[in-house]
Amino acid sequence: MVLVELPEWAALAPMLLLAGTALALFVIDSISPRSTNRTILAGTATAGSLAALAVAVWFTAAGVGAPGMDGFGVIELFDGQLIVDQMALYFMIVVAVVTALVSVASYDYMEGHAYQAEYYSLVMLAATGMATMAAANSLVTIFIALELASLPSYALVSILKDNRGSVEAGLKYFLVGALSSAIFVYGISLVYGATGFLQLDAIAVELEALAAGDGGDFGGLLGLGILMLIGGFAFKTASVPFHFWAPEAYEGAPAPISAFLSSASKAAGFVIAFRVFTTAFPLDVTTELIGVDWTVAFVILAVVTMTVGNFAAATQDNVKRMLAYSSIGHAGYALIGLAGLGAGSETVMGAAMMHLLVYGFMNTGAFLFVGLAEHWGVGRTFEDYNGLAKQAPIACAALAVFMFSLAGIPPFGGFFSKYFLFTGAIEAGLLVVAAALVVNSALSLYYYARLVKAVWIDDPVVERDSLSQPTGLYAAIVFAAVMTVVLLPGFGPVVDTALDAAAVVVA
Amino acid sequence: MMIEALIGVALIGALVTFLAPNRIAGKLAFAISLIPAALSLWMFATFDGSGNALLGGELAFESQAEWIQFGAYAISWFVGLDGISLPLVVLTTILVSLAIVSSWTPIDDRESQFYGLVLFIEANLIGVFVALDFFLWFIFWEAVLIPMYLLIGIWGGPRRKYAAIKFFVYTNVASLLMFGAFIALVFGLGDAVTSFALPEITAAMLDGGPDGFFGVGGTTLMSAVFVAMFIGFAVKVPVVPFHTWLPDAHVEAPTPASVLLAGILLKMGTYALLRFNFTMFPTDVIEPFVVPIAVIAVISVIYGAMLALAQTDLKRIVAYSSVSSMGYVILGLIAFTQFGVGGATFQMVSHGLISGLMFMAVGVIYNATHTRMVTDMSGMADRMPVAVGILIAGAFGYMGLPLMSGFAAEYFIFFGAFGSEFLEYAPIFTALAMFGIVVVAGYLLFAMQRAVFGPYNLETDYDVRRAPLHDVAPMFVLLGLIIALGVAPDLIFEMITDAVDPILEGGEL
Amino acid sequence: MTVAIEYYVLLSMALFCIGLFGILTRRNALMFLMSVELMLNAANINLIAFAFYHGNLTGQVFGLFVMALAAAEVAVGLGIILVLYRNFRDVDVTVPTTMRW
Amino acid sequence: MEGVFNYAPAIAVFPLVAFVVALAFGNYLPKKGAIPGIIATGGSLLLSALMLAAVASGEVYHETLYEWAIGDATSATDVTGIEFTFGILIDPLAALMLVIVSLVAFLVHVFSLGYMNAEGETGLPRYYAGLGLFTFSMLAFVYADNLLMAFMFFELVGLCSFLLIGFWFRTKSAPSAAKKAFLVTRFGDYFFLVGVVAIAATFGTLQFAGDDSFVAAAQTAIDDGTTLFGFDAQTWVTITGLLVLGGVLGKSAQFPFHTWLPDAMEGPTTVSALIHAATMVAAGVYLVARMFGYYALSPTALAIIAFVGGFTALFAATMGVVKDDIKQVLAYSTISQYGYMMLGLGVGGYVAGVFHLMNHAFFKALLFLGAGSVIVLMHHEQDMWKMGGLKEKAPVTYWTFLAGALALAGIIPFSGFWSKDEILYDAFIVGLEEPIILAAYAMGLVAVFFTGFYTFRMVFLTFHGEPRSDAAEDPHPIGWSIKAPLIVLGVLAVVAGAANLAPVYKLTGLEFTFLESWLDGEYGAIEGVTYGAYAELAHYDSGFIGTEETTVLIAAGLSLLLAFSGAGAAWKLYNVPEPVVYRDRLGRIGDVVEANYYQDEYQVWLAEGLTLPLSRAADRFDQTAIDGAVDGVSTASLFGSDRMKRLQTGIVTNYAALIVTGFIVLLLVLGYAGGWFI
Repeated sequence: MVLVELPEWAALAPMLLLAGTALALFVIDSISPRSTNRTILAGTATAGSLAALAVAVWFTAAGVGAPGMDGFGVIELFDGQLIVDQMALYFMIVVAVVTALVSVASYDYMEGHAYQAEYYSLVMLAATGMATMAAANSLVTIFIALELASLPSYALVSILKDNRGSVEAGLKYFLVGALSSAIFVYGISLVYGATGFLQLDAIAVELEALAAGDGGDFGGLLGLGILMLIGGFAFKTASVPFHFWAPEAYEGAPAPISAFLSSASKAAGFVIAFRVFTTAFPLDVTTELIGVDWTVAFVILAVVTMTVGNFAAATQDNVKRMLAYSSIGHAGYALIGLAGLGAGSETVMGAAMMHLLVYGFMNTGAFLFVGLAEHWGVGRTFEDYNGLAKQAPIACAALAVFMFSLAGIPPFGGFFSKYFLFTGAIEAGLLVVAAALVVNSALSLYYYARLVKAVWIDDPVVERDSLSQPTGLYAAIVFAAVMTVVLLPGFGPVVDTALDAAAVVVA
Repeated sequence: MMIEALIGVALIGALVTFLAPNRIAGKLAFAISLIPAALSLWMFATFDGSGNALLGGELAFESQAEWIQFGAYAISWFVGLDGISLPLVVLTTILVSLAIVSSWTPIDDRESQFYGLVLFIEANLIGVFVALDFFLWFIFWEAVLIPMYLLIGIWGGPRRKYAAIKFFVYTNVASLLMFGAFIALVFGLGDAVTSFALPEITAAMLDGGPDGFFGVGGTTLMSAVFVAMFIGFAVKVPVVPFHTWLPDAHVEAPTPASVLLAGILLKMGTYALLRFNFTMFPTDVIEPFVVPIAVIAVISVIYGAMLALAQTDLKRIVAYSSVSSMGYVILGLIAFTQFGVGGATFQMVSHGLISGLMFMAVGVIYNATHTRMVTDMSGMADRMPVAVGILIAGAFGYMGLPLMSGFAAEYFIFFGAFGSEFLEYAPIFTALAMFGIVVVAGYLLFAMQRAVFGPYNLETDYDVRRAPLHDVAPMFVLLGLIIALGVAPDLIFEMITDAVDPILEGGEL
Repeated sequence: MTVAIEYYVLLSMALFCIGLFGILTRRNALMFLMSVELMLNAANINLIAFAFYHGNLTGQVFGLFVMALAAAEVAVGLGIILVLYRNFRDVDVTVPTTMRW
Repeated sequence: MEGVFNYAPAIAVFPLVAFVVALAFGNYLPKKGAIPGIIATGGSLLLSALMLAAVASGEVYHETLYEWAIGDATSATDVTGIEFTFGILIDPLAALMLVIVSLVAFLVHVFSLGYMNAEGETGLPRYYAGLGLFTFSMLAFVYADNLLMAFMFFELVGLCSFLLIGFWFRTKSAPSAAKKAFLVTRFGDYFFLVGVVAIAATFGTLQFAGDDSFVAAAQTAIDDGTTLFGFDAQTWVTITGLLVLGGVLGKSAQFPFHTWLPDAMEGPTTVSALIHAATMVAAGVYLVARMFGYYALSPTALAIIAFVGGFTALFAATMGVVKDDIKQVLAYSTISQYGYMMLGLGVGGYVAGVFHLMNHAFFKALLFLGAGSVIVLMHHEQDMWKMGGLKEKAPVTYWTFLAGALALAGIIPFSGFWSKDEILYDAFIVGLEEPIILAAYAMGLVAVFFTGFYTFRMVFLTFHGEPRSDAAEDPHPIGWSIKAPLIVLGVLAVVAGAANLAPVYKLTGLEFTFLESWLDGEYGAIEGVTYGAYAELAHYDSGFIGTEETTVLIAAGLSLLLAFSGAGAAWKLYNVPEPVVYRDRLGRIGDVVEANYYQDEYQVWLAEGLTLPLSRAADRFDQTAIDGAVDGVSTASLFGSDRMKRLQTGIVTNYAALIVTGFIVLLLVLGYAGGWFI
């Protein structure tokens, strides 16, 4: 295979492509400052993310990171600071897909805005950060990648500088983010204190040594450190109690950015959580050291998060805010992937990974629809959306697909991933979690159906002129919808990939 | 590949119609729907299956393909037909075609979307009846709800939004319960099964069942799952006290949606009860619940009929009467005899035809009068003799007039239930349930007397004319089918009993 | 003479708590930022102390990274506070409440 | 003659074809569907007559023609497998009834030409279609060879009755009457259907005749002392028999299901003649006769039949006395007469019951058609107080009507006398041993007086005296199509009694008992369904006063005496030029009778005063309690949601505080579990 001849660092190609695209955008910006040539800017960003996507898919298909006969093994770079395995590639795919969708959609959404080049380059930078998070294998790289993803995000959220909502959202996001990263870093320092290492594998080795020895004096310290790490992940994944930024940030940010944050950023948050907890803190030795099973924390978080998210979403009036809360709810679902690790089976984590992929399409699509509505200028509440289907049946059909898929109803992709989470929870013996999943799914039907009701069933409150059909937004939305549908019959490969990826990490 | 063609035509047709211009959507959808109808009739004619699909019977038009392997259990595309499902598939295709024709008059807004959804629902309904893999089945089962939700919500009556969301959430919650229970059951079976193929699961269930799960013993697990699934399906059927979504949904739904809702969607519930609860579970699991279920069945029959008696909205009357009729089906199923279960299946088809006819007839009257309240009109027979004539015929069919399919169905059920050894006090339960035939006559005749007879009067001041041909033609077709099945129930009853017999034998293992 | 590691940890924890206290009580965005800086530095104290304790340099290097990132964070933060002031004529973090519930 | 039975299905199919033709093409046909109807019923009559002749030549026909549904079901008597079939059973009883039905149907069709077509009614295709369908159903019912088939056509007959009573659907009263008729009979049919199901489930067969009939199976079960459904066989046969009897009481308008029949007079008079007098109402009684072997196994059931019959005979007759509407009088007399038949069958007088059934069919059809003729004469006026003096103006109507009246009143030697007397005689001799039968007999006997009274009250008020209205002064002319049927029936009313002159035989030994021989299978019959077989099964003790001859004389004398006194009383009161209303002299009793003993009131109360409020209460319960619970879940969830979202206060400092709180809670939980604080 061709790949054999490539140098090892080439395994990072998806990430590098994203970074390169960001730099290219800076170059374009410096050649032609204040450029508003949307075609070039959005085109570059899209091309870059698609290239990253293509490479990641190619690598996955070629077996990069897959152990065994056909694979090329897990590639470790820079002394294990970065790692490229199937999970890394999987999440790079998720990030790249979402980035591509967001870039395409922004073509129309950002029409007439200043600072377009900055916008796209910030998106690409954040994407780079997220891709790096997927590959990060040390607490150092994790923290840096996390910040690389976060800092552009803060700026992106508040990029509508004259929009009070956007600014307020940026502020809240930033403040909560700063607090969380402080807690996260402090957690890192404690873990470092307890073990003396920051590289994940090394931490695991040290922990095993400690457990085999007298156990060390730092049980509590380590425990607190782990808990603080969880806080950092919880922030990134918008899980309770670090979710408070999410409703406002998603509501206030430009819709494509909301899509970006709620899908890609969340996925990236999960990948580091998966990696850290599977690699650095093997369940048995950690339990021995800190006296408590860390999955308990995730069980609690999962249940509380999905409940808070779904309940709060049920009575929202603002569509974007409803989606924001639903995003919190979905974070709760994905947390099952960690909560269920106690059973020692990779399936539940694989299920969470699948969910994040499907979620990447359906949730991005949903937020992009909101973007479309903002583009049309129809308003933000459910009422404002009333009767949109009369003027834009295709987009609204896509929205219906997203909503039902988010609700986990067949025949859409969201059904399968949710089901796999459900079985995963049951297999892991987490009946409470499974029950909470069911109850929350039932509740979520109500508010998702409510949005479908608004666009399809209700009559418009005010008369509207005919609505435009912006190419970029439409293309992104329709593509996301098609993928959401196709992921039902075509779920087989996703299952295989995700399970393989999870198996490697968990093993 | 026949089944794939059946579903595929409907799905592609749905997409094509959705994108077609409103002007031609109705005719186009009808033309497309004729293809599955013809196909299914051809399948009916060439049907060569035998036995029960879940109990190792010879399947007709079987096809199977791997799909997803997750955890210990494979999910596959697995479809096939037996004597129970084929009549229901034919019912579906025919009723959909007729429902489309009956929509030409009332639907005058967003036609292409409407007909697209109708075809989409057809694809899924067929899927429900042909799927033999639990997952595949569940996907179709749930996918039915979405188009129906929209059909009710968009083209429905004044309270359509409430009705639609109630229907959607209520039935979905029930599905979740059922789904969760079934998954628990499969997990409880452990290594005994390797896939979600229903025949495999059935075999494992009858061959000892689950060992237990989460510290719950096998028998307890089965009982719990049985109850949970019963409730899940009971909502769909619906059975008292889970029926309250039905009248709302029916009343608000546009005529064709009501036709499909009553005609086929309710049958999904009873079909599932038959396929799951009464085929998979060994009799000793069912035994403790026999009398309670029979009580529920009798209550459904009588209480549903009483509720119908109190209504003045024609559609509401028919809606509650569906609750009542479905009670018979439950009684037939729980009787666990050839005539009971076979009659219940027969009743599914029969009630599909009759309630479809009734809703169409009520719809035609509504098209002309813009009211369904029996208090608002009288003497409609004067202005719409043909439509009213068919309404009366349908009403008598509903009452179980001999030589119409309703009688055959009810008679089979009563006969099967009366001599049931499985059900204690069977004669008493049967006799009580049979009293429904008096009440049904009561409320239908009261409504007829007020609405269609007497001196002509209409509160809504519309100019009532004879219904156009395409409004009454579908009803004639239905009436013909109803009479055909009433005169010659063996057209399908033979096929049904062939598939039912293994259940009764399997249950005696 | 070496100071026992526990004291460093206590110091850093105290610093952390002071920073946290600041976040909870201060309404001025700049004070908020400063408090975050305090918390980050608490982590830095830990890192350096433990680096010394464990005898490797990882912690110290990471401390440098943290400082750099803290600076970057402040830069972004200040930018946001600037637009905040432009929009709300105030740097009180409790003022922007247009979005809630 | 044997080949003739191959055409037996055509007897029923002809009218069915007429139904289809009338419905589909009636509007385009010259007489709007009458012609096909007449041809079809004529054909049926002809074929029925052939059947009669074939049976007379000693042949019978019992053939299963069509399998409706077959299946495996083990009956309580361990018969495996069951077949629900359509078959034809033509034995003496069925052949006789076929002729009666097709004859009356044919005559009514002809009569309709004058009554409906000539009067310019609209909707005639519907009318003729209804008649056709009715004739089809009734004929199929008559020669049904099993109980299920009988039930099915029994029900269809009810449907036709509904459709035809409600023929004038634009009025308020006709649809109401139609509904009532169907509902009340349906109520009876409910029991019937339970009975059918029970018998099928018990014996695994529903055949009327033959070795595999349920009658034979029941006898075997009783002989073997089998326990069926927790009862001994005898009791179970009684229970099932009584269940079937429910349908009989409904259709034959016996107490307490008689209330629909007077209302049914809202239909065209021809319909009343055909359906509500001569044939459909007879279906109930016919059914008892058809499965008499089964009832014969249960003395209890027979006694109940007899008592109900006797009671109804009297009960209805008293109500007939006070009616002013000519059709109402006839309606109550119909109820009363069917009471007699029930009485006859109940006391084991199988021949007497069937005999009266036959006679009644003729004379009551005659009376109704006569009444129809009168109504045409009177320009659709039905109140007898507005008639009078029609005797001279319409001699054909008068004389035929009079023949019918004499038969109805049971005046010797008209047909009604012979059959009614035979019934009373049979009841009398059994009653001498069985007190309860004696009571039934007594009621039947008293009813004779009332019968005579109301019959002649009707005759006198209608035809005698002075005309009391303009219409009566100047009656509408009537055509041949009305007169011809009247004449045919009039002749039959006079002579039909000759079929079975039982008293003559008993007194003189002259063999004038053709019907008894006929039913006893002397010409041809199926084993087990003959009078002789029944007589063996039903062991009633009978007694005589003195010798048999004296008993016959006493019985006949008594009934004749009462009939004459009734007629005489009517003569005295009403055969005057200007009769007056005597109602007021009856006082409270009159009010009660006038109100039909409040039978309608309590039944209406059952429907509208009890069931309807109950259903409304159920509806309210459904809306509030059950649906309320459903909505309550949703309300509670949304309330919870509303609380939940208040967490998000919008103030970022609160968020920080909440984050820290949440974090600390988590820390405490885990720390406590992990023992970090120790």
